[in-house]
Amino acid sequence: MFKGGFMSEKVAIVGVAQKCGENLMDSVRGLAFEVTKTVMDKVGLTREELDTVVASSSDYWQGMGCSNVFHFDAAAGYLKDSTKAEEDSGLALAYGYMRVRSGHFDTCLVIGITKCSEAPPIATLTNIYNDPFYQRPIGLEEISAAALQANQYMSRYKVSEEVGAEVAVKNLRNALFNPHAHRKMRATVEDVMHSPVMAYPLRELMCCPASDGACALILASEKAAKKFTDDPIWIKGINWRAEPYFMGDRDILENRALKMASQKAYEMAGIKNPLKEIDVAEICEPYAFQELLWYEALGFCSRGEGAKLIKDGVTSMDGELPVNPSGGVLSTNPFCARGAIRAAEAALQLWGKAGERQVPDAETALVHSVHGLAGQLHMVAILGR
Amino acid sequence: MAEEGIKSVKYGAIQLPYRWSIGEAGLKFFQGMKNKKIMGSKCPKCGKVLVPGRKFCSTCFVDIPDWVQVSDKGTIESWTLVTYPYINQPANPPYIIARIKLDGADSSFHHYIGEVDISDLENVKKQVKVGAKVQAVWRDKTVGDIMDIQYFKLI
Amino acid sequence: MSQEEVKTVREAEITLPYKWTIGPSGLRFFQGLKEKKILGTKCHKCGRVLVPGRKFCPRDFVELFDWVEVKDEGTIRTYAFVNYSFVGQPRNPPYIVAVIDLDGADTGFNHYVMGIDFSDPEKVKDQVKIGMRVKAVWAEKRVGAITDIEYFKPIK
Amino acid sequence: MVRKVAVVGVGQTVHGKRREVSFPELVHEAVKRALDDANLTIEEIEAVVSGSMPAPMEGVNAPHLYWGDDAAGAVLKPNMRVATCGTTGMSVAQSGYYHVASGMFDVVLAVGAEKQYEGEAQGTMNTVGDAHFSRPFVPGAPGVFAQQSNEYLHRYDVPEEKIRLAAAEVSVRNHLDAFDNPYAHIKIKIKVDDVLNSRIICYPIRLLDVCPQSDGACAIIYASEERARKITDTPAWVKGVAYCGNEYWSSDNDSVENPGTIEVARRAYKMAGITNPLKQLDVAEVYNPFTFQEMMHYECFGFCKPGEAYKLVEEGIVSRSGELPCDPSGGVLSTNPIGATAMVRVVEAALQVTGKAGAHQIPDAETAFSNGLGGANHLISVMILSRTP
Repeated sequence: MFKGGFMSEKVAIVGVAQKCGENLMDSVRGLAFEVTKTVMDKVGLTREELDTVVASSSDYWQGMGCSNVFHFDAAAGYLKDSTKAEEDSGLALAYGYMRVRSGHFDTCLVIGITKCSEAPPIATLTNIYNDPFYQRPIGLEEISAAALQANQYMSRYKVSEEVGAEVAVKNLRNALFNPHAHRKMRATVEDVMHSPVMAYPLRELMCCPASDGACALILASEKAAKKFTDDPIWIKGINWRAEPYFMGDRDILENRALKMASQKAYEMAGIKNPLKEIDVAEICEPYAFQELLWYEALGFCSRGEGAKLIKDGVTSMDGELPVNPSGGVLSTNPFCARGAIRAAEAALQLWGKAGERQVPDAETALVHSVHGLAGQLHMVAILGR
Repeated sequence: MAEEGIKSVKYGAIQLPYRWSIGEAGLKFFQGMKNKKIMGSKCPKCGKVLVPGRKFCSTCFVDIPDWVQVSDKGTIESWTLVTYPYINQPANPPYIIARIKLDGADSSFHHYIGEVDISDLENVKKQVKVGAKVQAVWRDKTVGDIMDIQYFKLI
Repeated sequence: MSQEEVKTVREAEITLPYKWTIGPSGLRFFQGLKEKKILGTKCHKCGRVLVPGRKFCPRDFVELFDWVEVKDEGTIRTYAFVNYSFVGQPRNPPYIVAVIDLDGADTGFNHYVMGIDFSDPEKVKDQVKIGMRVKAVWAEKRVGAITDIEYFKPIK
Repeated sequence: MVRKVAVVGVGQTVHGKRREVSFPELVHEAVKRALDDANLTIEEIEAVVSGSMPAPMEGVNAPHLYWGDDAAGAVLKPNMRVATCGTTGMSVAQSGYYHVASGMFDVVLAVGAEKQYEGEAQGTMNTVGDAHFSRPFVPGAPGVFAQQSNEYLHRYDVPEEKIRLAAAEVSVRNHLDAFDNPYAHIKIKIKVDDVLNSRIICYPIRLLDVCPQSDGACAIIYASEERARKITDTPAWVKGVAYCGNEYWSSDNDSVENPGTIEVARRAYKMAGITNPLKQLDVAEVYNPFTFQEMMHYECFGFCKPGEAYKLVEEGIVSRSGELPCDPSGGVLSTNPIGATAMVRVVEAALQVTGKAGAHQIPDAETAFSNGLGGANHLISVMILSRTP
């Protein structure tokens, strides 16, 4: 509620909680309560002290119209200014950030939630991302669109299929050290290459699973943050951008929206050389080759050189810029929750509380989330201590 | 208190009918399709020919009055062989979807590739290549629909 | 080239299957229905008995453990006489949906009220009154679903 | 202090059956009008927010990817979808406000749209209830709001007939006022008896108590104080913003003296410095999908005491010539493109305080109230605009 406060240039993450799995036993409502209660108890925030809630879920993924009605009071929203940013909790983070920054609210709960186990397949629900006339009948959906993107990438930059497999190997192995991860394994490039072809060149292990999960974050203004923690994680930069709708209108290898979003976020955070200045990145890579494309658009390397980063181990756990120590979306994909999970994982890294997946001495982290065919709407945030 | 006999999940469906308007640009484009022409619109600002043709340029945000016909031949920019099934799939797998740069267009067009032996991936890779030329195969009886083109074939 | 040649409106029906998880508290409630019991949960903070029984109190934001049985009788708080149809309607109109204050519960319970003469829509309101007492009519064969109560009927 | 934000441009389409345009084309129409109104180009828009009714209404998942990017001018810009049922238009409007209030952006576009003739509104509303407990008992919006209306009719020591008559007057007034609004959908001259004798849709709601289904889109451009003063001589300043949710189990709450509805107005008034709404507000665009809702809103919003809304109607206080004219646009009762509907309330409020409401202008309106309502009475929202900052 309106506190008559002052704009707060600085907004912090003061607490995170998540719960993910293949098939969680509780309802969306029960799950929302569980992660919300957990994060509030961890932070020591009562419902009375909470000012606003931004939830991210989706009517189609949940099988309910106005999906947030079902879970907003489970996310502590009763008689609160409780709103929604649909489809990607990365955008809920962005909206929550703006709400706190405006000075209207001191504390904000951001929650992302989806139980893919309850919903039709990802391809079914992303085929209807399309207009009914032009792209839908042609069978474009998230997987086939990512496959077209991957094949064009392979062709233009003379990259082999195995490079995509290496991304999967890295992330699925990282997931072994993340207790929240859904799909985890010590796989080899050969294992990935022997998994069934889904949409050439993408094979099963290069495509995200369908997971259940929820993730909650508590944001606080500079003034309020001090009440809850000595160690706030600051949102130093944030931006989000959309590509045009028609896939044919875009250069799906350039990903200008992501490039622009990251440049703006870097500018806010004062980052000039992302590869050097960022210590750890949690990015949203539902399809293996997208991780390479995102490296390039995020400015970790030049165009066409994403493959080199993965081959040289630059983005491995012991590399210069570890990407997705959590295992990323290739290991865990509760659709609308994945943006918030990236932010939670990045915050844990900066707190030094990431357990076995900890990157030593991480001071600055990058958070990325995306949804839409071939990466249509990207969000980038820079977190720091 | 035993919980046998109670299903822990409820199976159900959302089943709803729709009546979508194709709109002014859609009408022009699909009239073209009915006459076996692929129509694009040329943005007066950026000069790009966008296919399918539309009422406004989404980047420049200006109305597009000029419509131009583009070729039904083009070049494959990328392709994929889809092998997995899913609910409400518009075609039966396996099938090939391609990203095609039609001659005369500045945007890419997506459609199926047909007349290829798709029983074996390696075989497909030999036949379908990025850079290959393709041409639309039209239905005999066109109605003004995206599927008036059955698929594109390699030429 | 006339416009009529091309369909300007495209029609389709989309059917999407879901499997919604009931969750532990829902399971417990439906187990109750199977045994002809309506179960609520009592909040140890505000003291309200919430029906259907549930995992948490949204106001006090505490987890609830205290399950209590409420009566299958109550008072009509309000109702609507549904006399129109729509796609996806759960039952054929006409019918009545009501909010019922069950004896022993602090929240309203949503269900049908039937056993009313619907032949003249204008006379329905003379038969069903706010404040009227109603009782659950249980299904013979119960499976642990909200429809284990077929409807509520007016009682003296 | 918090940052001052103003509405500097508004646009809406003619609402009604808009078969001739596709969804993106309809949206584009409203956005162009807003840009023209503010005399801005799309390059000057820094970010976009869009929303519509629950996506199952459209048959398109995540429709911001489809029409929210291209048609709303969000290509390569920040864009997000905020969709909260009937409050969508207001949630989008408020999100646009917070975009600017945050200091991150100076000029932001908010867009709400719906093509109700393309989908099934009540079939979609039914899915707002969960499948286990509620869905069998959610008979679309009329069913939900009929229960609320029925409770209202019997709550106070006022003869049912008096309230029923006043509700009929509300219908007559809104449908008549719509004639003076060039964008309105249903414009009909009816008498009180016509309402009272119309078919029972969902007792106590009759056919003429119910809003129509419309196709339509609506857009608002917000600007920071500095930019607003350069863009227009007539900014409409955002003075009060509030949003409130009740519990999911709607029967846990009093649906008549509804805690969320009362609280949301209280907060908006507090921010706007309003202590006596009837005196200090010059016009109100209340969200009135059903006649009784308009009256319950008067009470929860403090225009009168509980149970006395019928007096406001009887005495003409809420008529165009009255002390607090309500819905001079014809309201939701005449025009209802759901995802845009609540935003149309804000737009109408902006038109009134800037003196641009044309034939339905309330003379010298300085401060205007607008609100939205969504879900099964789950979500309520308010925005107050003023001619002075």
